[in-house]
Amino acid sequence: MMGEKMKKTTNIFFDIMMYSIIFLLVFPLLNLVIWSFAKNWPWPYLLPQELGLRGILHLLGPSSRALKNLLFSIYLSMVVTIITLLLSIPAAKALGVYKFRGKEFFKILILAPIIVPPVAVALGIHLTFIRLGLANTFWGVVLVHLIPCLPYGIRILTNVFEIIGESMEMQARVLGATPWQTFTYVTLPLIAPGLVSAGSLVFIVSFSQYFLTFLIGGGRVITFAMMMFPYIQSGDRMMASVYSLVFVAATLVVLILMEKVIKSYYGAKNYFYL
Amino acid sequence: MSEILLSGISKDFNNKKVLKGINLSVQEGQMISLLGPSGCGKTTTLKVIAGLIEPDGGDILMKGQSILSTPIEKRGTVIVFQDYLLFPHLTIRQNIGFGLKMAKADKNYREDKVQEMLDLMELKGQEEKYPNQLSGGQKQRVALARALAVEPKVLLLDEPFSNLDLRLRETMREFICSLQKKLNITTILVTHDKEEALMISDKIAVMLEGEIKQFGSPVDLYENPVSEEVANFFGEANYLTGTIEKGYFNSSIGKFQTHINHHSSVRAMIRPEKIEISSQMYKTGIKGTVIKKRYAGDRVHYRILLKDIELKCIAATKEIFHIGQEVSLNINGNNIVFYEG
Amino acid sequence: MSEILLSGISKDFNNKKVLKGINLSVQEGQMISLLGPSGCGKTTTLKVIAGLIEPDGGDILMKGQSILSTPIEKRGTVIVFQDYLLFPHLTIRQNIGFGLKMAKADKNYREDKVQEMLDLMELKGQEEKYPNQLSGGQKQRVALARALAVEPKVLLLDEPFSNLDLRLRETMREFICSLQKKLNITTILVTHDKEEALMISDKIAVMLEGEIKQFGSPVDLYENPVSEEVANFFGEANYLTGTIEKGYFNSSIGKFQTHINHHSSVRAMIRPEKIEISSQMYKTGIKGTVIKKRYAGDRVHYRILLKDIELKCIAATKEIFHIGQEVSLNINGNNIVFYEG
Amino acid sequence: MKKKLNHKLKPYLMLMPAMIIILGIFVAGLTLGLLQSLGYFPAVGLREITLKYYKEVIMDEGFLSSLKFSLWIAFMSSLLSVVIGVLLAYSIVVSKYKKGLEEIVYKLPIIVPHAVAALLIYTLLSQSGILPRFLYSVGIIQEQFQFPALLFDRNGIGIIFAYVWKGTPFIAMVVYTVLSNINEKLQDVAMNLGANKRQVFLHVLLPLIMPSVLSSFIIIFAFSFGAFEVPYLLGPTNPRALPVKAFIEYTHPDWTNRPYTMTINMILTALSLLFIWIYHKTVKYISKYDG
Amino acid sequence: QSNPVAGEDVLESSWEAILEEIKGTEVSFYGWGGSQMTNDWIDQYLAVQLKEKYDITLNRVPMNIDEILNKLLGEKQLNTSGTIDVVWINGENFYTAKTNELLYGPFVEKLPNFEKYVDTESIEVKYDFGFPVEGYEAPYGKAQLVMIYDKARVEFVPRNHEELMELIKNNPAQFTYPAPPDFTGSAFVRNIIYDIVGYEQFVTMEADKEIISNAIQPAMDYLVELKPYLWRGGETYPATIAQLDNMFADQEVFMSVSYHPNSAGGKILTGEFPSTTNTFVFDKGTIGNTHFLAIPFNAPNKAGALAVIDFILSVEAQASKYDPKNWGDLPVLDNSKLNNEERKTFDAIDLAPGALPQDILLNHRVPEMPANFVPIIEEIWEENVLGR
Ligand SMILES: Nc1ncnc2c1ncn2[C@@H]1O[C@H](COP(=O)(O)OP(=O)(O)OP(=O)(O)O)[C@@H](O)[C@H]1O
Ligand SMILES: Nc1ncnc2c1ncn2[C@@H]1O[C@H](COP(=O)(O)OP(=O)(O)OP(=O)(O)O)[C@@H](O)[C@H]1O
Ligand SMILES: NCCCCNCCCN
Ligand SMILES: [Mg+2]
Ligand SMILES: [Mg+2]
Repeated sequence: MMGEKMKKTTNIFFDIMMYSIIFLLVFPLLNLVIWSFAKNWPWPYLLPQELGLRGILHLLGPSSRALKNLLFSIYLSMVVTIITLLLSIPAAKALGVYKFRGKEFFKILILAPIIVPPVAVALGIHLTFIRLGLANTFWGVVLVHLIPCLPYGIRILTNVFEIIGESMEMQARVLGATPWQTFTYVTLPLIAPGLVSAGSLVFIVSFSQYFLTFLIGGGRVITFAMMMFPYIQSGDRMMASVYSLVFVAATLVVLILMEKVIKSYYGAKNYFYL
Repeated sequence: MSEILLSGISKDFNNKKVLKGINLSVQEGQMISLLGPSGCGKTTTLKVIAGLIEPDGGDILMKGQSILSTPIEKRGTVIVFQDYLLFPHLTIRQNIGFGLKMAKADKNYREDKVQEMLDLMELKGQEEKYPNQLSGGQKQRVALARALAVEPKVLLLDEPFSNLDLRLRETMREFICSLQKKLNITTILVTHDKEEALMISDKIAVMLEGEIKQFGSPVDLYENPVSEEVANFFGEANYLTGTIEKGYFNSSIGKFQTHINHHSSVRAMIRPEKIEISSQMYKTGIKGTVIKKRYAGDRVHYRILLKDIELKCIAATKEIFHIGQEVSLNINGNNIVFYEG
Repeated sequence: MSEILLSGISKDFNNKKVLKGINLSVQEGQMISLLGPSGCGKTTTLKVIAGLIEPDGGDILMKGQSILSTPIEKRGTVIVFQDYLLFPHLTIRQNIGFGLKMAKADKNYREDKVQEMLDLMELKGQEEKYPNQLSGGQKQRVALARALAVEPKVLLLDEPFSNLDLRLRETMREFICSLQKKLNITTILVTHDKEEALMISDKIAVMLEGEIKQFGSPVDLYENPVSEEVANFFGEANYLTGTIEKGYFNSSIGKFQTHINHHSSVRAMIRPEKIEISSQMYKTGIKGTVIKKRYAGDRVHYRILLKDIELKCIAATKEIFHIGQEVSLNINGNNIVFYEG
Repeated sequence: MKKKLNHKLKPYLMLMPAMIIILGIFVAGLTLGLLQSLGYFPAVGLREITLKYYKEVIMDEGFLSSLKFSLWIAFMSSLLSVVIGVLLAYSIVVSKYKKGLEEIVYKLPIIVPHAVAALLIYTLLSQSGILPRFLYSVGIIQEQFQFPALLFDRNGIGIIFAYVWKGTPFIAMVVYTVLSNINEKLQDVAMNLGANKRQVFLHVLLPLIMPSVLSSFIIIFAFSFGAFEVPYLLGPTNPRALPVKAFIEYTHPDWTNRPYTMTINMILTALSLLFIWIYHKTVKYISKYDG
Repeated sequence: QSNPVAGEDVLESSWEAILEEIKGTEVSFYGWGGSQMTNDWIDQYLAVQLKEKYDITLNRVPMNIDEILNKLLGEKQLNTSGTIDVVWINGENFYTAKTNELLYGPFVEKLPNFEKYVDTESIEVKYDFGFPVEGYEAPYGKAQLVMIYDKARVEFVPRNHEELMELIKNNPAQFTYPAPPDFTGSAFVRNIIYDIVGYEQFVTMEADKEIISNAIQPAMDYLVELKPYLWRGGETYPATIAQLDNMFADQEVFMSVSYHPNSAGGKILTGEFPSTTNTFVFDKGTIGNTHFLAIPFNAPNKAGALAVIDFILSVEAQASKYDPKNWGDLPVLDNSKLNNEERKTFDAIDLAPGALPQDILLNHRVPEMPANFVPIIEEIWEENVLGR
């Protein structure tokens, strides 16, 4: 939000900049749409010479099970997102609000799953999950997805908690709210915009996992990403594009819904934390 | 048994002592004012009582029981914060009803109560606004309303009227006093308005640099401040040095009768409004010249130059003196407070 | 030419008129106070002058030039905000130096200036703290210091002393007055402290519900409020109804001589402190009984019951009356203000 | 005093659930990876703890150029993403037009997996991509090879493009969340004190969003320093980015080769930690002397 | 089934009993899932047939072989039951799996169709990349390296490496090959080696870097000489065959390589490649290999796996698979073991556009090198060709 005055006098420079950047970000995706239907597109043509429906027919065909897996993947990633957020909120609050020994250490440790390439930990994680009896199970996959998701959830919410601090929660407690009531009536609404960002990102990270899903799902849990990646690797641009397009569109729908739900529940406003 | 007893509460911030062993005992249903210069630790004291800040030392008893380990929301103490802390995501109505909602109060009761508060706080028409759409005084009233709505056992008010105009301040003050008496709410009020404190408190505590320097009745505090510091804090004052001999205080400006008998050299404090000014030259009067004058509506502040000393005086507007005018001052020895020189 | 001229400024929020055509003219170097009840539009007016809110109608001239399209940062008007709005990411030192840094002032000058402000505002020892580590009054002083450091042409103060104790308030007030005179800063001060306004302003504007109702000298405003509303706002008042005939005001409690001659039925306003109370029963006095009494340190507030009417009176503490005591009241007809009945 | 202890423990308790997962599972996995890098991998018959893999990897002549290459890619792409992302977030916030679509569409690249991003960059910027086709169609180039070789080149331009494309909206989203929650009144105050728009941005907004910017910089830096997909698909055969080297070793069918993968990964991890640490220190140092 | 090795006794049961036992069960088929045609063949033909014939539900899981092997390794370490029944495998990966005892078997002799149709003594069935199969995997299909070119842009078809060099020198920057260790790129390099120094010496050669290095030096020199005439001057190579195929499709290069003789035809059909695409092999032949199906040591449904693999070895399955409209994968059945009827089934299948007939391919087919030579050669390539 910007002061009324400021907005008015802002020159069009920023509008031009915004639209140029957005154009550069969105334009490549147009390519994805074209490639989804491009049967034949040799140099030097700007548009395909021949269109085809091979990709979309395969994807929609019942034998590919793509749509069924898509729904399942959305469900799986939603579960992961919710659990990640539930674990991230207290951790982020601790990192964002309190002072304690080792805070910097924890902040970096949280990043470990982003820093360390997954293959370095794959075997160890796999063995752990087999021991826990979680290998090849739905909940095993959920649990293993938490690993790459938590850093995003925690880091983003930490930023939010650093901004809002604790005073509003204290005020609620003083008015007789129990810690739980404080959480639901004050904390959640205040961090709602941050929850939308963190939730979106966590969903995306989970939804695009394939390595860990292979490893722990063992083929018993098949996600959309697992079906998509072989096509990306094999360079079949039409298949890769069709899958990616559906992947992006489905994610977008989920994210918009998620934002709508969170905001309709907690009010659609930004609050001045600062 | 006192409702609230602070014993030896201390608190450091960044190794700087902010509270240095606060002792305070408030009886049930009393209205106590806490006065002190900016930064002396008033807000911190309130926060300690409410449980928002954990003291480094000392204990807080409520009805004889230590509440140090009682969770904030179980203490039954409600603060109205100096900076309001209204919930930005809730409307005014929801803000005021928050505490009752948390207590799972009956919905009808809650709505009635909120409505009552809106009326009393003259907030009608604002109920559906969000806090950032309110004026300063309106926010302050919402904060007050939100606290009062839960009818707490102990009410901690941190300069709750500072942004209100005179009339509203009067109204709010009256309302809180009557509510406080009716529900027997123990109240601690932090205020910078000396008059307010004197007028509505059962007792007043003066805090200086993290310590309670005097705790007593309004008259006590105003008329007999235990130290110059307290006296200074409590309003403007004139100081004279001199000696007391045989029931008389001798100073450069004259000799005044007192109750005090022991012989000593002292500093004498005289409040500006205890000095009578007159244009008639009484023979007992002390002669002086008006050198400064400030109109304050219902009274006038003067500076009067005596031989070698300047005195602050405050007088009603019945007779107005002009700068340069020769006046006669009259000081009643009983109105002089003495401190060891 | 006036430094600032508001002409017909209006502003709506959510289709509710908040400013209804404000006209105000402030001369260069003047100190103007803006008084009015909470929510009447004072802050909004200051923000309009500073350019933070764009008015829906009307014009603002500075030295005769419209500044409506002048960017905020070029107006040379600095506000001290009611809610401080200190920069949370900057230390106190950095907060105070912010404006000078923006103006790319010489670094040595900046450092000296900040140090000077820290000293004047009694903020030594706080300079490396962040705003959330300060007490309410300290924050307020930082906000003041931050504004004063840039030595603005026009200073807009929104209740800048509300959280300060008496002594500090006095000091700050003195300091601002002297700075203002020295640098010839045009100042508009929003305050709820009537006495403050009366004592330090060149002129006072009283604002009610988005309109300036009276704009005049302190004496003017206190002694001759143009309407009951203004009178009410400006302090406590007693009202009597009656008629004026042949230079006399006749009311239920007596007959008072006035300058006014025309025959009319009127409402008469008498300030509580303009009523003299005495235990001696003058023959010209009006008899009454003390029914309420509130000690306020340097004076006492009384309610006196006459035959059928209750009057508020304020008296010095020289003689204290007790509840139930029969007293005699004396009212000088010249102290009565009349409004059309 | 019991309460005091609880108070001290509170942040740790709040961190615990997340930490159990990260420490319990992740670090357990990492330990095994570390052991493997030291040559202990009994499952395939390697039991001798040795530093020889580290020696070999570090002594490898390509190692240094791979490291430099990885570092360059990660640093440049993160830096560009941060700059463009912050500008984007800011310009959305100050844009006078109605928001809605703009607020959503810029996030799209975040959704796109990195491998797909690489594919898209390929179809755009390869010498037979959309851009050269466009240039050809307007007559600026006559042959494919006249279009500069942006992909598979030693400067990693294609890789950087792909990472910037992915990273910019990520930064913008995080920053936008914070930026749109900054009390606009603080900007009013700043302008009131004489700050122009640029100064408001530099001295008020930027410092306020800085914690978020810094932490998202770290995220994308660490990510692009350690991920193999994009440099694998868009990078040159020589030098290969470190993660690509690790990946190629990983796919080596002979499992007694596994320690090489693990060694490269451990070095990657250690370096990443080192850079993050240096970065933290630098930022602290800079912000301290920001008079 | 807590003991993953349970079901060992499946091999003791009669085939009838096995077929009875598997009714209504599920069989999980793991393998590379990057080809839409292959996937569709499994999903739309194989799964449907198996359901009809045996009441088996076939569950195809697209998973790369590295991941499959890593998964099995993890499971092996703790000796737990698995999820994979059939795995698509060959070459080095088979070598790894077998040496690490990740496979179940020997089982091939249990399969009626194996005995009936497959030449059990052929090198290509007994050896996989020079490594003895010993009944731990059954053949699935055959592959052979072919060179792909665009008739419209290539003036003559090279018959050997020398002509290839000439063609490339005449048309600089129009040719490249995927950098080893890409599977196809690596095979291309081996094929060049064969074309220059012959393949026979490697059958008995020791897997020693120096020895191999000496043996293949002429081939390395050849590749170095070729380098400046390659796409981007040999500065860089495509990382994957997928990229090379796309470059060919975009006409950035005029040739590609494939280990699947019918894949170019398939891509012409899908429109990815221009219709002027054609394939050729060198006169001295190109490398061929067989891809196999194996059963993991801890397969939960070993009986089902046997039935599935057996069905895949049937004439109808192999013929369906050979049909370029379905997949175009070369059959593994021994022509001489087929009856007329069965032979006709194969003959009736139309060749894919641009594809070489089966007999030409078989006549120009040389065996793969031993699996453990592959990484050594890749290393040598990297040092000698790439690093220069
Ligand atoms: N953003 C806004 N949206 C809607 N109403 C607003 C907004 N800002 C102010 N108002 C309303 O405008 C009126 C005037 O507000 P303003 O802040 O000017 O009052 P004020 O005179 O400064 O009062 P106070 O003494 O309480 O600070 C108030 O009724 C307030 O509720
Ligand atoms: N979080 C903190 N960190 C460091 N110092 C603090 C903190 N909170 C308060 N202080 C310091 O403690 C002292 C007491 O603060 P407190 O808020 O109690 O003062 P106060 O009496 O309420 O003053 P005021 O009348 O100005 O509101 C002040 O000097 C303040 O700067
Ligand atoms: N290079 C940008 C990395 C930012 C993280 N984005 C997460 C999305 C995962 N696909
Ligand atoms: Mg305070
Ligand atoms: Mg205001």
